[in-house]
Amino acid sequence: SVESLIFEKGTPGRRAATMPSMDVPTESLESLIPASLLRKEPAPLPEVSEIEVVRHYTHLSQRNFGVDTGFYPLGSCTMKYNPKVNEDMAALPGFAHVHPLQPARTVQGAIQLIYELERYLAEISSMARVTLQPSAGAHGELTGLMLIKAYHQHQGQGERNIVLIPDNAHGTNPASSTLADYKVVEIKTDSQTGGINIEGLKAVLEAHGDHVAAIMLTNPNTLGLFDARIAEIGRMIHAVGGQLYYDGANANAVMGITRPGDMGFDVVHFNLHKTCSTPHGGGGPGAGPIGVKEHLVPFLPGPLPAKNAQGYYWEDAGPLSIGKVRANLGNFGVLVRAYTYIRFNGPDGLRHVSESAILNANYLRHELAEDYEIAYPLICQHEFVATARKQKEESGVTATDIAKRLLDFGMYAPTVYFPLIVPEAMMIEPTETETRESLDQFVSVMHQIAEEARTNPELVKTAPHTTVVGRLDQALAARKPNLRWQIGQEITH
Amino acid sequence: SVESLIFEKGTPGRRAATMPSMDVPTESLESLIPASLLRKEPAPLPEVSEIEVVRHYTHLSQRNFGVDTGFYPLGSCTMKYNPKVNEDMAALPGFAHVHPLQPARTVQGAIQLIYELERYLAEISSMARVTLQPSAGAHGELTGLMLIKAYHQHQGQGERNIVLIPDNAHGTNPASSTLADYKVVEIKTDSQTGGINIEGLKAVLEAHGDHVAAIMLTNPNTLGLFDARIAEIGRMIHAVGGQLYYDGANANAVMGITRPGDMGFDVVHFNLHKTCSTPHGGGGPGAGPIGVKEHLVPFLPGPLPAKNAQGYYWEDAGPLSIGKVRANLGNFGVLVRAYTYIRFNGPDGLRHVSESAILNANYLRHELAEDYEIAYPLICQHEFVATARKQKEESGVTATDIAKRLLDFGMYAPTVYFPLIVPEAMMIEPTETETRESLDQFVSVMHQIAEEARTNPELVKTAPHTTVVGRLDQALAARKPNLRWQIGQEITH
Amino acid sequence: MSYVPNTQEEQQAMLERLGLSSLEDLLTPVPAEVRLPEALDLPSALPEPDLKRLMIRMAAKNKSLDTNISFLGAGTYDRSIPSVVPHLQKRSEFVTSYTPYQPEVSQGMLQATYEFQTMVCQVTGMDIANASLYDGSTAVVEAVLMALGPGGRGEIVMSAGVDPQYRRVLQTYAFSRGFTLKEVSIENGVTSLEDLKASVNKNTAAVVIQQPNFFGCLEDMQAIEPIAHQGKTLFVSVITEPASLAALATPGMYNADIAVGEMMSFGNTMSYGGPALGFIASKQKFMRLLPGRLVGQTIEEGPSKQTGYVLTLQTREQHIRRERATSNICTNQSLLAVGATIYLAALGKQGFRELGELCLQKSHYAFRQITAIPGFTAAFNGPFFDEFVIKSPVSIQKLEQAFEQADIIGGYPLGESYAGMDDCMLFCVTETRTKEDIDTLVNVLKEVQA
Amino acid sequence: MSYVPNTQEEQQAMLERLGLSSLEDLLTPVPAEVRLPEALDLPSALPEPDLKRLMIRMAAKNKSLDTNISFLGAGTYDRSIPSVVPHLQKRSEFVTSYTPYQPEVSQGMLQATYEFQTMVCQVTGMDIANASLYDGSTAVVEAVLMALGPGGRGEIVMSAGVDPQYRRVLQTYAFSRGFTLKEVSIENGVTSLEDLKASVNKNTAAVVIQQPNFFGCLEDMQAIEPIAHQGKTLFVSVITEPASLAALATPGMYNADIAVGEMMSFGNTMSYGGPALGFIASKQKFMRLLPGRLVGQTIEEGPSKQTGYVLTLQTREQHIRRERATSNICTNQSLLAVGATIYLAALGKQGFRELGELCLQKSHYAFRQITAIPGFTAAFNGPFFDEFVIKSPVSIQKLEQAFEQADIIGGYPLGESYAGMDDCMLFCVTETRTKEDIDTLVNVLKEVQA
Repeated sequence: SVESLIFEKGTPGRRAATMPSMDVPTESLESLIPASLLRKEPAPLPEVSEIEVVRHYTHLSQRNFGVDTGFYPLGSCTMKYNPKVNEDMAALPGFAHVHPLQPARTVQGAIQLIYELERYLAEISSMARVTLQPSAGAHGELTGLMLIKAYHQHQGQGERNIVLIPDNAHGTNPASSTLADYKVVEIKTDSQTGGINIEGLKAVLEAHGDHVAAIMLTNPNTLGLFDARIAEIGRMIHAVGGQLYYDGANANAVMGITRPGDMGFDVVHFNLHKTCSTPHGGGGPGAGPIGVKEHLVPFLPGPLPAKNAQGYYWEDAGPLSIGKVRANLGNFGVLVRAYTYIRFNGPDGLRHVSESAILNANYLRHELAEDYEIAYPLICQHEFVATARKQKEESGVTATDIAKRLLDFGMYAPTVYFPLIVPEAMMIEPTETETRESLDQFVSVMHQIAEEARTNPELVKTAPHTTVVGRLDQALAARKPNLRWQIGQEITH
Repeated sequence: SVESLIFEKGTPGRRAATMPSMDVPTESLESLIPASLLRKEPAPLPEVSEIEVVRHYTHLSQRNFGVDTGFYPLGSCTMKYNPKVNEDMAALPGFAHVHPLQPARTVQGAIQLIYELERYLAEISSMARVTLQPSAGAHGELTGLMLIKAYHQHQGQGERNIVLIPDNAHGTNPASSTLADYKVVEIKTDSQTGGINIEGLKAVLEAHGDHVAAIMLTNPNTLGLFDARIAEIGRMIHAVGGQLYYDGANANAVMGITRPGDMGFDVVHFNLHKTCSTPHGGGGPGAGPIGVKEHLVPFLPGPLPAKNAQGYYWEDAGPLSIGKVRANLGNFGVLVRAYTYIRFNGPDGLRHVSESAILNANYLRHELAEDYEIAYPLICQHEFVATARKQKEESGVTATDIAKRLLDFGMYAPTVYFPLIVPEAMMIEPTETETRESLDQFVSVMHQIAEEARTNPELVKTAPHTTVVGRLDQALAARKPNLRWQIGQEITH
Repeated sequence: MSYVPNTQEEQQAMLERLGLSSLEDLLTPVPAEVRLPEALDLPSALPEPDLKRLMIRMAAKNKSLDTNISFLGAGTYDRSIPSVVPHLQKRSEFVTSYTPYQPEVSQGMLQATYEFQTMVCQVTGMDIANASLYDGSTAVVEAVLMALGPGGRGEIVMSAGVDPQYRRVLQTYAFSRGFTLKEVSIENGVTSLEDLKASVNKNTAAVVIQQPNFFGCLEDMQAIEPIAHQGKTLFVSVITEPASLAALATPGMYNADIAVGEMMSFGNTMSYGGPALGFIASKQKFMRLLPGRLVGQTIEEGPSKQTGYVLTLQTREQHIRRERATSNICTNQSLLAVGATIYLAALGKQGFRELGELCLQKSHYAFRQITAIPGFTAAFNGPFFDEFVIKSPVSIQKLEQAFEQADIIGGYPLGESYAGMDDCMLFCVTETRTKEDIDTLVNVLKEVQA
Repeated sequence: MSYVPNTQEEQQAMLERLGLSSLEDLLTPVPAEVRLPEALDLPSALPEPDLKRLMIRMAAKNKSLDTNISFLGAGTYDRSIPSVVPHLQKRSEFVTSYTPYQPEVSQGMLQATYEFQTMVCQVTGMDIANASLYDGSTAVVEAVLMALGPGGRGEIVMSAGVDPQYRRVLQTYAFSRGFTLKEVSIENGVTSLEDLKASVNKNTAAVVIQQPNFFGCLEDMQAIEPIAHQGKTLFVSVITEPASLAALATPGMYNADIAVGEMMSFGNTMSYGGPALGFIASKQKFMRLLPGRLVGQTIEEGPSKQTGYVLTLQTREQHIRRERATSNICTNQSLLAVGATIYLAALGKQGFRELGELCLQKSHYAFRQITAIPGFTAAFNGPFFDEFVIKSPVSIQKLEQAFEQADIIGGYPLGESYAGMDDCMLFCVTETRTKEDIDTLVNVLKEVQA
């Protein structure tokens, strides 16, 4: 079924919202602004009534799947339950209706929250200080690389222009490196351990050691495996003068168990929408705070929150600061949710989160192993990578087909074809907030799909069958991009 | 598909909500309360986690159809759009978080709202005063009848024990009359005009005139027809000493056009959830204020809002008052919504509501007439009664079948088999908030169903086909009532 | 302004389809003699933003419990509501639907109501329950009407410990329905067993006792039950503070025939007292006498026989039986019942038990602290749940002034409803009050006294 | 406390399936040398009700615009948001979903984003737009990077009238990316055309001008455009106050190549400045250079060929192209884009026009009233939209004290960002300010002066 666009609804003259009354004496528009600076025609926005707006976006919501709808095992995205209390706290007028440029004495509660959250994140990651300014994980990565660049330059090591990145890393890592004007050198994965191939790393360091600015790692990595040699790797990088950057996307596995700072990392970013369960909002907003060790603190973007006898205030950055990475102070609404989450859980609760996330992942890994090849059949952390290699070989059923078939059972799909180094990858992250029953149901559906792949592969290859639309023509979308509605454009029902 | 019950989910030991901390020194339970007064076992409530609660009730909501979902032409129920701003106003802490027994000086805003709303409703209905105490329309009816009873008794006419009710009246009218200890005498509908059969009324009045306490009418009536002889009827009833009660369920047709008080009525109830668009909540809450002419004011339930130089206060009822009809002051949360609605619309807006409701109803009546027999093919007011008589005769397709088939097209059904005097009745009330497009879509679906009834009646008789469950066994439900879940009870998937 | 979507042009086009030329043409059935000649005398329309501003200011004139500490109960209770409850209850599919006449597209509301009926049974210990009633007071009325039967005549014996507002409401119905109401006196805060024995006779249709009663005191329901059950009399238990069911013996345990009361505080806001959430539960044998709506479980007619939910036993209802219905109830309190259902699911077995303990412990701490202040004494010495009566050495008016200055909403002044209790205040301490709140109250009382 | 549903017993049973005996057994891959030996040093867990109490108190320490009258803009705007917007935007199916990788079950988010892209085009007059960027400042960065191209070298010419925070952010990126930033000076509140002419040369990749600029003044974009378009330079228009697009000539009209800016105020709360809603729109020809996500319309593969929406042109994106991506953006601001979409749908063509008029008329009324007070003068004499700079005869500090006492949040003190403007304040008057609000401000200013 198709829901027509809001632009195709309504008729000229209809309207929904009423505007505030014009309660001041008015003057003619032309007397206020020269005609040449004025818009000639009103923006051609929709002309719809309130009930049409309500039904339209209610229908769109009904055509969307969220964590509240069902199981969402999207690997590396940590689609855990988003507590409703966090939403209520972010909506409090004292948090939601304050302006970022208000004098500090009128926003003491807001600065206090940021001040305390910084300290909590520093403790969780074992870092000296944390900036809450970056807007998302990738923005944090870039900020972290800028800090590293500023640090090296200040050390007189401006020639360091290489960032080392494992072949299984998140795509943002190399993209952020490029944006920070670094050259990316890929490090291979060890096919036995799933960790860094130490020999390969050694070779790279021998060849380029004095040009290495940093290595970007996530640990556990995107295979869901904890690299046990992390301390050794850290020492190797530090030995050649490089910095260690921790991609926090997988931090849901480590809270209270191990800390990036203790592993040897110099910089870490958080994905608060993942680890601290601020909702993903269909693709954002997130927040990507950056924690750093003491030697990088002078380079942090400013201002940073501070406190004295008079109360909380913003302290301007010093002369070595890289400067601001966005306007204002960060995604405060997201930070309120993260603060609430940390205070609700406390230290024991956060550790229990990570342990339970690990247990749920291992349980699924164990229960799925009969039907699907597991990329690395080892104890995993918060996620693991299963594959459709067997299915593809036997019946041509691919990871995509399995993903689509899952949708028919009211479940979202794993992340597929990632990490790139695993053919037919299905990266599965159940998170700690799933019940055993929902895990068992997933196992049973995956078992059924494996059966179908054997006995009726067409059923799987043509899935989904129960969704509002079937598989969509991605090639057409890219070949003849249609990125906006235009008057006269027709849609096919 | 079936959603299992909340009782069938979870496992022992699971929990969702956390309770406030026990921050006071405690003593043993037995030292506070004798053991014989204590509960022996905890209530066997569900043991479920927060994510299970969220997904369960989210799923239940997805299995429910509301006005926000689509067209809801349920006759006599006025399923118009429920403005979101009304919800926000009712949720303001100053309205939502006040206790009904707070001293008047601490709730000045609340009493002011009630005071002003009373005056607005009095103006809309042309009544002297209005009590906002009754909780729903039927509760208002009963209150109104109690007022009439107290009035007659005070007049020394305690022997008046009959209430006259048209055969097309809402079922609550006779039920309320019984509850008020009145005998019901039915008045026939005039088959030409759809109004009261005046000759029949005359005969009843001649036979029982001095025992008539009141007549209960709705005008326009449940056929959607305005009884043009209402003034005459009023004079006839008043002449024998009876009172006129106006059932306000259909008041969405009259705002700013005509007023019950001006038609001759002595008592009127409002259904704020209908006329003033406070949402129906799946069956409530509503609110059923009662307006009365001057001579009935002394009998109103108390307290009533009043105002003096010090501010607003509650005035106790006088000695003739019937007393309270419920605890506290009425469904205040509903009243806030109604107040907001009236202030938003203003006098012109309210009249436009009624006129537009009438237009939409007549438009549908006109467009459906080709396919369906209309019970009274006259200009209607806010609703009208179509029938499936033709379809039943030709192919055995009934009003129920048509109602069920409509569900397949994402529309709710009309009220069927009511009023009782029209065989195969389908009572249709589109309300003013439907767009022409949604009316046209309904017409087109009804046309298609009429076609199907001719060409493929089985399709209609076995509808619905696309809903989460098919037709349910009502007979079984009544024969072997299962009104609650018990441990061990199984459900069929 | 209005929420009418169609423009004037569209309305004109629709009129043309009808062969008419103006909206006025549709009003011809309304004769001139009853037409309103001018516009309604109401304030002009306000755009949404202006209206919000006005309403926000009006709401701000009320002292809300967000900024004041309340010790007021007396039938309406401020409860800690988990955030999940309103998030789910306010889903528009619930809010904007009506009575589920078409079950195939109303399974959500029907199933939630079936769960509500079950939970009412689980917390009261009764066999069956209905889908809701207006409020606690009208629930008492409905219980009494069940006991009286179709004739509606007879005598009702009711304790003076029942909420005074409830008694006033029952009095109103007694007048219009023609039954008699006999009140049983209070002794040391509880129903006098002697007076009760003396009041019950062969004309008694029901004995109505509130637990805890209006003074917060616990009635000895086990001792009352055999007295109430003389002859064909029904024993009706009234519960205004539903949290008490978490700790106290249930109506089911003390063999009540009908349990009624108020559950608004389970998941719903106080909203100045309404909408409320009346409940009624009974023994199985009264099933066909129960007023209001009932939801039942059944299966599909078709071959797949899936489970589903429907409104059932509708032959008791007004829209079928008209003047022979068991009650006149149509619209009830469905959305509040959904709120209570989600609330009880969220608390669950363990949280609900804790609710009872918190109310008990916090109120008893407050009781000990207040009665330790010289001059403030307990009016009664029996056990209580979360409300208790304190005799004040200073006037209640003076107390209220001190409370107002301290942003405290004090207890209920009993002098308003009971003769001879002008120096008594009914304090309520639920799970929402912290030790800090209680200590603040105690300090204010100490200062007033000083 | 945590939101983990499974009980200890269940976890034990799951461990047994794995052949393990404790959770600790799952941590064996983490070597002892990096293990945290004790618990994290964080405050203990708080139950939800206690936590709410704490948070409500913390929030109450902020002076919110619910209880204060604000004249503060400077890049962040307090807007009147119709009630429908949050009701729909906060539907949990939107809130709890992620980037729509599986379009078949994500049509809602995809279609809403496609509608957002269209609306951005409709209000800016540009050809195409993306699905959102972090905020206005990073949107400027992305525009500049588009102009610089893959090499990332070159010179950017930017007016000093661009928001000082945005300029600071661009400076940060300039350092790390290695491009040069040249600032153009201000003359009577607007970009100096002479200086601009002098600044643009063959190395200039882009000219960046804000409209209205940070002082609220309107730039003569028609005069700037030919200067900006010398050689292969791109003309980038920055809009921080999106309501201005309702009244002013659009970037499309004055031939901008890229329009970027901030749309947070369209349907979303200020939330102390974030999350914000950056947008980017451009001419068609830059389609494959646009950063971030794009949603496109397509049809089903199968025979029914229904219309649907997908993420498209993903070959520009990091998760496919890694180090060769057009940007590193992954998570963006989708939910805010949904809010803006619903907001613009609710205002519609007519409401949006009125928004522009209200801001214009109200700000000009305030301007006339303030400049009529002896001593308070306009800093510049050109046209403005809804912000203007006033020179104060008394110190800004004294003004701020007076405002605080009157529960007013005053304008932005320009001395913080511009040398020589210590006596200047930037006032903002949007549609949310009433005549009463403005008159209150004027009275405070009169009293300060007296």
